[in-house]
Formats: sequence, C-alpha cells, structure tokens
Amino acid sequence: MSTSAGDAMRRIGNAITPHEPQSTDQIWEIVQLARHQDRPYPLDYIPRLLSDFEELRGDRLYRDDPAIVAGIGRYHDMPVVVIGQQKGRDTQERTYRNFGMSGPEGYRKAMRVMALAEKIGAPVITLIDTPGAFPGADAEQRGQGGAIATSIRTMLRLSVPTVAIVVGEGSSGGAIALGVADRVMMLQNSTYSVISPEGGSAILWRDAAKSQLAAAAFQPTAANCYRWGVVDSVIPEPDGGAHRDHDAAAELLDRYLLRALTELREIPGSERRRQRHVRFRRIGSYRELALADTSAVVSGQTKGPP
Amino acid sequence: MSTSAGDAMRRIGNAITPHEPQSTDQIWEIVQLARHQDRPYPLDYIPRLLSDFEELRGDRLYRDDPAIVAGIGRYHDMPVVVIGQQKGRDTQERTYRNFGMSGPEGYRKAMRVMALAEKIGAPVITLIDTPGAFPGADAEQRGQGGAIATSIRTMLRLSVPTVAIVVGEGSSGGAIALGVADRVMMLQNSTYSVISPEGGSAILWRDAAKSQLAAAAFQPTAANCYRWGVVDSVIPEPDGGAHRDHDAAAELLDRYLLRALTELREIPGSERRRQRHVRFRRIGSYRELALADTSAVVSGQTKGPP
Amino acid sequence: MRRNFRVCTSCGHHFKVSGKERLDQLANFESWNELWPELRAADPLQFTDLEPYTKRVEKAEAKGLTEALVAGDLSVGRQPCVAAAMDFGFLGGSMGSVVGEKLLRACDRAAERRVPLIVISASGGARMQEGVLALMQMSKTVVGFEALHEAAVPVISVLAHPTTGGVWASFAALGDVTYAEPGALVSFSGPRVIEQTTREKLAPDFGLAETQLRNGQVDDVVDRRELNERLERVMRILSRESSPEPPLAMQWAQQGASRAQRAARAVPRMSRRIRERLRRGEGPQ
Amino acid sequence: MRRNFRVCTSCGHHFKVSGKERLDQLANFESWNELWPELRAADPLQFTDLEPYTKRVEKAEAKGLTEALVAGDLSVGRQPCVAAAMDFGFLGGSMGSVVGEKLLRACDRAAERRVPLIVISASGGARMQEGVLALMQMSKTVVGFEALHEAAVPVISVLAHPTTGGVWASFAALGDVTYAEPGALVSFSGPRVIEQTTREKLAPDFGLAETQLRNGQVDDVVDRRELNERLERVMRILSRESSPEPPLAMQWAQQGASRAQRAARAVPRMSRRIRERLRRGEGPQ
Ligand SMILES: [Zn+2]
Ligand SMILES: [Zn+2]
Repeated sequence: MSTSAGDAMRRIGNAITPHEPQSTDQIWEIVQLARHQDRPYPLDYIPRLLSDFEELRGDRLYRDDPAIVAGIGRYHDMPVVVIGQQKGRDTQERTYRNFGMSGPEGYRKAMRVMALAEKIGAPVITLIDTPGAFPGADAEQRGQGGAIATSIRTMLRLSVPTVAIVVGEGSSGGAIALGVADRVMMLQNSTYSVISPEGGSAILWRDAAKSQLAAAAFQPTAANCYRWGVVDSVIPEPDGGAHRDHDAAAELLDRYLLRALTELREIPGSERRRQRHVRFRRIGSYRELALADTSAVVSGQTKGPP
Repeated sequence: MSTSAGDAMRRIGNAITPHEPQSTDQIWEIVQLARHQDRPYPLDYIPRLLSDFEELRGDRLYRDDPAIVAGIGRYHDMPVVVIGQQKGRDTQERTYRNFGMSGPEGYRKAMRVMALAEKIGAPVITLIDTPGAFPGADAEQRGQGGAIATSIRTMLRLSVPTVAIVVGEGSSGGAIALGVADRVMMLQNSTYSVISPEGGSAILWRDAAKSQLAAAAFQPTAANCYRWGVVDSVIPEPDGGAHRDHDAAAELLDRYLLRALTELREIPGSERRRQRHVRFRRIGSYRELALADTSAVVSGQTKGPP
Repeated sequence: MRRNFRVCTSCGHHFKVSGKERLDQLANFESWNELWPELRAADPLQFTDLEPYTKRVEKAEAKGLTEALVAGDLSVGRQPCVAAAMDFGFLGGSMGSVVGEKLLRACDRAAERRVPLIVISASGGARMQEGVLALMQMSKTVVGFEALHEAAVPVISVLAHPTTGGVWASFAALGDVTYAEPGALVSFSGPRVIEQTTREKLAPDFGLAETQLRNGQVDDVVDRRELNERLERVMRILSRESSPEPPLAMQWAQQGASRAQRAARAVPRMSRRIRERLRRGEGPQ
Repeated sequence: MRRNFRVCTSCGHHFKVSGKERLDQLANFESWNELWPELRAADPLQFTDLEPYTKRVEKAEAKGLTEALVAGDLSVGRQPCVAAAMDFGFLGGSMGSVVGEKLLRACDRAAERRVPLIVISASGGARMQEGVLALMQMSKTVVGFEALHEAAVPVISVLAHPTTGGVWASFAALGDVTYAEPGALVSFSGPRVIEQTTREKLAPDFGLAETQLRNGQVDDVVDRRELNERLERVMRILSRESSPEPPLAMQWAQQGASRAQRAARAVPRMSRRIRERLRRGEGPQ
C-alpha cells in the first residue's frame, strides 16, 4: 500500500521521521549496520525474549536446514512459535548456516512449525535476516521456488496471530517467504529489498562493485519501507545500532512485539486472516490511465489504503 | 470393526457369502488371481470409468513417482480425483513403475492431488494394488514412514467423499496409506493384508518359500476382510477373474463406486468426516478382562460396531 | 509462424510469444477483450540504473505493449475463462506493481465469474526498478490465488521460457495444474548466479521444463500446439456438474436394465439374491 | 542401572526398557496408575506360524507384561500428562488391536483432560499374527492423534530402539514434537529387507536416530537421562496460559516505568514524542 508522503506523515508515533534525509552514504551506512557481524541474530533475541525455548528441527521430508532456526517458546506466558533466519557469527557457524541462505528445506521446516502453531493456537513470530534464498542447483531440484511460494501461502492461511520482524537484511524471495504476517516491522537499521545491493548491481549495472549505487537506488531502509506501506512499524535501536547493546535491542523489540500481539489477539482468527489478505492486496504503486484515452495520466498518485 | 460371523451374516445383499470355504488352495488361488499379470490395473479402469482423464505428476518436492498414478477425471458428470497404484504389465513398465512399490514421493503426490480434490470439492477415489511401499535406503532417508503416516492423516482430514478400492494386492503400509476412505471395498479376488505372503513367510517362518502357508494364515481374502469389518463391500468380478474381461470388471466396479458416491454425497462434509473417523476407530479385535480379576476372560467376543 | 503458434515447424523450438499474441492463441485467434490496459507502471522509487525506469517503460510501451502481463476474458474451445499472459518483451516480463494488481484483479474476476483462471508466465522475476514494492507483488499475487482457493475456482499455471525468480517463487508455482513448455527454464535463481555462487558448472539440462517434470515440479511438458486442447480438457473436467444431483439417479435408472443384465451374465458366481436384485435393476447392495 | 535409566554409565549405550519401567522413568519413579490393563490380545485369525499366537501371548503375559503398550496417568516433573510406552519385550513391541485400542483411548483421555500425550515407541511394526486387523491399527492410531489435533492438545513422540514398520509409518511419525533416543533404529522397512530387495549394502549409520535427525525426520536426539527435563520443558512451553489475557496488560503496566526509562535511555535518537510516551509508560505507538 504505497502511500504518499503526507499519508505517512499523518501516522503518528512512529519512531522514525518519514523524511529522514537518506543520502547514498546514509543508506550505505544502514546497509552496513544491517549486516554488522555483531548485530543480534535470532538466536541472540530468542533467549532475551522467551522464558523457555525448544528448537524444532527438520522438514520431515529431506533434511534439517540450519539456515533457519525454528522452535517453540514461552513469551510473556504465551506459547509462541518463533522462526528466524540465522546467518552465523563466525566463519564456522556461517558455513554451517550457509550464511542464512535457506534451501527449500528451511521454508518447509518453517511451514511444519507453523502447522504446530495453528494446532495449538500459538502466535507465529518470524525474524527475517537473509541475503536471499540459496542459489544452488540442488535447491532448485528440490523446488526452491515452490517452497517459497507455499511458505507465503501458508502464512496467508494461518488463523493465529502473526508478526514478522526484519531484524537485519531482508533480501529477495527468501525474505518475503517469512514476511507475510498480520504485522510487519523493521528494526531501525535493517533493510528490506527485492535483492541485495550486490545482486542488484551485478544485474542492473552489470558490475558487482556498484553495490553502493544499487543500495541508494533500492532505498531499502526502514523509513522508506514504512513510507511505502510495506511495514507497519519501525522498531528503534539502541544508539549506534543494535550491535552495541543486544539487551536493549531485545527490549525494544519486545515492547513492539508484545504490543502487536496484544492487539492482534483481540481480533477473531478469521477476521485477522481477512485483514492480513487485505493488507497484502493493497501493496503496490501504479498509475491508472483514463479508460477512453489511454495516453492521459489521470492519477499520478500511487494506490494505497485510505 | 471386527464382527462376529453372525453379525456379518446379517448384512444382506453382499455378493460374497461370508462363509465361503477357504482352504489353503483356495486362498492361494485368490492370491494368484489378485496378482495375475492380465488383471486390470488402475490405468485399465480409468479409461473405462472416466469420460476424461488428465494425469497429474510430481509431488512438488522431489520427483514424480510412477508407482502411483494420479489425476483428475470426469466420472458420471462429476469431477473426481483418482489415485491408483500401478504395477506395470510388462517387464519394462514394471521396472519403470517399480512394481507398484511407491517411495515417499508417490504418497506425497497423492496428498497434493487430494488437496486439489478438497479445493474443488471433488470426490477422491483410490485404487489399491501394491506389494507394499518400496524398501529402499533412499526412500527411508526421505521419510517413507512419515509419508505413509501423513497420507493416512490427510485422508482422515478430507471433507470430500472418499472411496478406496483394493483392486489387486493390498499389502502393508503401502496399501493403508491410500485406504482410509469413507467406503472401503475389495474386488472379489483381491487381497488385503498386513504383509505380502512372501514377506510374512520370510519373517514368521524364516523361509520365503512358505508363502502359501503364510497366505493361508493371513487369510487376506475379500470374504474375510468383509467379515472382520475391514471393508464395506465386496465387488464381484467376471467369471474366472477380472483379467478375463476388463470391460465387465470395470462395469461392476463402476456400479458399486457410483452407488457409494451417490450415498456419500448426501452427507454433509463434516459429518462424513466424523463418520470416517468413527469407522476407523472401531476396527480391531481384543478381549477385555474383568477389572477386579484380570485373569478371567469376561468377553471373548471381539469389539466392533453395533 | 503465427498460425503455428510460433513453434518452429522443423525442430519444434518454442519461440517467445508476446502477451497479446498468447491470448490470441488461447482464444484460437478469435477476438477477446483486454482487461485493465489502463494500469501502467509508476516510478515510486524514482529509479535509475543504466537508464531511468520511466525511460525503459516508455520504450516498452512504444512497442505497443501495455505491461508485462496482459489479461483478458476469452474461451479456450468451449470453456470460458479469465486468462493472463506475461510478456517477456516488456522489461523481461518482470513483475512490478502493475503485474501484481492486474493478476489480482484477474483472480477476483475469475472467482466472481466462477470460471477458471489460466496464467502463462514468462518472466525474469520481480521488477527490480520497483524495489521492495516489486517483492511485495509475490505475496499480493498469492493472495489472489487464495481468493480462487476460497471460491473453489481452478487455476492452471503454464510456464513458458523463462519462468524464474519471484514469479516462479510465488503464484506460478501454485497452479492447481501446472504445465511447462518444452525447453522452458523454470528456476528461482538464474543459472549464472548459481554458477557464480556455488562455483559448479550446471548440467546442460539444468532447470529445464523436462528436468522439472522429473523433479516433480510440474504436471507435464506440453507442446504449445497442443496446449489449448489440454487446457480445454482440464477445464472441462474441473467444471461444475451440469446438473448437480439428478444425473446419477437418472443414469442409474436408465442403465438399470441393460447394464444389470450384462453384469449378471458376467458374474455367474454371485449369490442368487444379488443376481436377482441386479436383474431387477436395483443395484447390488 | 534402573536409577541410571538403563543407560550404560561407561559408554552411554541405551538398553531396552520395558513399558512399565518407561512410565516409572517418566514419573521419576513416583507411583502412577496403569490404564486399561484389562485389554488383552484376542486371536481373530486363529493364527499359527511356528507357534500359535495365543501361545506367544501367554508366554509374554507370563513375564508379567500386559501388552506391547502400557498407558498411564502421570506427571513428568510438574507437568501432568497421559503417557504410553511400547514394550519391545511383548512380541517385539508389535502393534495389534490392543495397542491400537489402548493408544486411541489414551488419545481420547488426553484430549478430554486437556493434558499432553507422550508416546514412547519401540516396535518391530504391525503385529502380523493379527493380519489385516493389525494393519488397520495404523489408521486407528492416527484417528486418535487427530482427536488430539482437534482438541489442540500437544503430543510428543519419542522413538526408542527400534521404531520401525507400521508404527513409524503411522502415529510415531506424527508427533508435534519428535525425539529419538541415541542409536535408535528409525525406519519403515527393516535393514535386512532393504538389503535383500535392493542388493545394496547399507551404510553403518543407516536409519539411526542421528541419521534421521540429519534427514529432517526428528527434532532432536535426546539422551534418556535428559528426556524428562526436555519433555517437561516442551509441555511447560505448550501449556495454556496461566491466565489468558490479563498478564499482558498487567505486565505492560508494571514494566512501564522501569522498562520505558531503560528503553528511552537506549534510544536517544527517537523522536521526542515517542520518548515522552515511553517515559509516561504508554508504549511506543
Ligand atoms: Zn527449428
Ligand atoms: Zn557401555
């Protein structure tokens, strides 16, 4: 639901000023922060948010994919399901977790755990942080496209409350696969984009070194995503970025998440699902020409929610 | 719902007399007929039963498994989904179809097509004919057990009418995976058993050559399965066996199938599912000792439906 | 070529087809009405790569194309449907906000008219020039397919060369029935990206329709010249019953006499009671 | 040994445990009530292989075992549940009509009491001596699990050595959470049958719990000595909220002051309005 700037301005109480100036340098700084190696990952948030957590593994089909961590936990005395993309902090863990690039098995594990959430009526919380789904021949053979597509569909079908939070880098179909929630939020220094800056520059500029230029063009920042109606809230980070203080970052995230779940739990499941569908129907920006004369632009403004 | 002989006798109108004598020779003859190489397979019935058929392939996960044929077709002006185990007639086709022994992908294809049936409200017809699920290391790696289990569960969850027909050999978990339907029927000379005679004799007699003995012990005939409440109807075959006249065999099957679907369509989906659960709850044969004195047999009769 | 559906008569190679010609083909070159041609790309990010996005769109529109997806009402043979075809000639068939919105409207229209939806995909993926808004068309189009799910209306997905990226990873993978054209590349990641990332040489048949059939990802590989026939059959099979209940009972009654006698002849072993019931046309049970 | 859960103190090997001792372990050797011990095997097929079925059952019962599945009400730590454990010592833990009926009753009981069900499997598969009726226990037990599904009651499946055949291919594979014991064989077909059919030598780690974890078939491999703790935690997580709605609002109010100040300190960049809202304990939006 891409909205005009004025529309976004009218939303009060969001921590990010919609018109924070965003120069190429500023955007690149955010891109760097979003990928900072000390930035909290799902496994950093989970012990801070949950009083108990039990990891669940495997898609029941082919293998366990460590690029996605999934499990059940106790959040403010509620059972919840948490699904997070885990990049890995050191070289060894990064290799093990494939840099947070999941194969189809990761999304299928996510769906299996969502089915458990649906059974027990537990909210689903996704923590998004991935450069994208893994580009590999074997992943394609086992249906990478279909896995992402069915994960999107599964999230649309859930009747339990769902909250998706981009905590780091949310790039490409690998991110939206876990992003189709009742409330979508971004951390202040996270990014959400159709592709990583490197991927975009390689394709559009035919030069992988143009990634700063690509980042500036994609404008993948929380402020913009909020302005475009892609996310509902921007979660502030501790001064200097979430990596400076994991505890404080988790506490801020906790506050927004708890508020969202508290609101969502008031809505009946079928209505919540309906609203979720409406929410994702509205997103986009296009022009609609006059019917009779297709050359005249009638409405230059982007389509969006009221 | 194992029932006493008297109970079975009281069911009128079934083509098979419950107490047809079944000597070892007679049982072995039926086992042979059930596996006769000219016996009609699903792909022989399908063009005779349906006015249109379009095969659907693949589990959307890993591969297409030719041991199971699935598709949509038009049956008496109804859209239906048909899922059949296909052994293959000549050596080449048998190799291609792995002798009707499916891997997890076959059951997962079946479940995918059942989901389509559920979407469009089409009845599901399964035609069972398998020596069992494929015993292979790769099948186990990809979750053969879970595939069978979830196929059973999927069939229990469907709200559309479902009919399962054992048309040839229904052995082991590979058969029940497609057998959890509102109505379960057997062809007169088909078999339904916990294991193939060869498998059973190898395990129980520690001698694969004792398969006739095993068959006589398992008594896997339609008459017995009817008597035990495992199947609801026995479908007569043309004189000498279904292999003698595929057209007549299909016509008899058609008659029973159409009657069953006509009845089932009168029942609302949720009630139909409830009845299906009740049906499969009841099957079994056990004793219940007196609570106080566990050594005294109070009730030697088997438990079953009224 | 046009009459041969742009398939080479000598080698069978399937050439690319524009969105409008696709719908011409589906309609068997009868007339059809284009839906929502007034929807046009905006430039929400004021995006420029080697060329401004608006410029790219202008150039594509100058070729007479409206957008990367063309939708229309038409009939395939005798089966009415809503059809949508992607146009690789329009910015590589990339999915931006217009593609998402048009496809969503097509879904709603098919659901409302209770006729099947046919979507022919040919796309490099999400339209990068619309940034994250293009990514969001993946979820938007799946919402459309969910509307069809709730309305119990079938959707047939046809994958033409190439069906990749965010298109393959959203609606295109979710057809009730999915066909691919011979030789079409069907893949989430592009072969070049995969080779660069994994430093492995891909097999020559990587991601091709025929490979994806073996991989269980599509129902069949269908020659374009036979596509209409197949689509018509699927739609005929999945169509509602012409008259919900009566035919069964009627058929039963009508067929009673002749069928029962044939059956009874075929089954001399069945009990006398059954044979008599069959002879009277009463059915077996 | 008994106090060490029948795990070798020196090499960690997990020895087989009887059904009753399993429930002793789960109950931390506190007392528990056995459910439905009056259910006993019948002989519907009057089955004889190398020995009559009734004889086999008598021998097993003479060992003091009631059947291949023992069920009871108990608590794991502070979490009440219904528990069922298979007993490999009773005809190889094979699943016949008694196992099916008892497990179904256990499911119904857990659903009714709204407490989780724990099932520990150890089985060679369906009990062949009951023929097709044993096969039908696969569907019967899945019906039981579906009752738990409808009641939103969790079920935890624990796979001990061996969990094979029709047990692994029915309820045992359908836990909401699934653990396997170290070294347990988890497989539908037996290794010998696979080697004979495919004429391939199996890897030494074929079908083992650790392998099935990699294969995505189980959630974790859990040492028996840690099982109770894990089960208790899972049940604690999945338990209903102690008080459905109030805690959230209460926590919000209680935490308001101190948390808000910490948050405000941590986020000097946020807008003044927000900082003020947080300071007042009103929450961010
Ligand atoms: Zn050519
Ligand atoms: Zn030892």
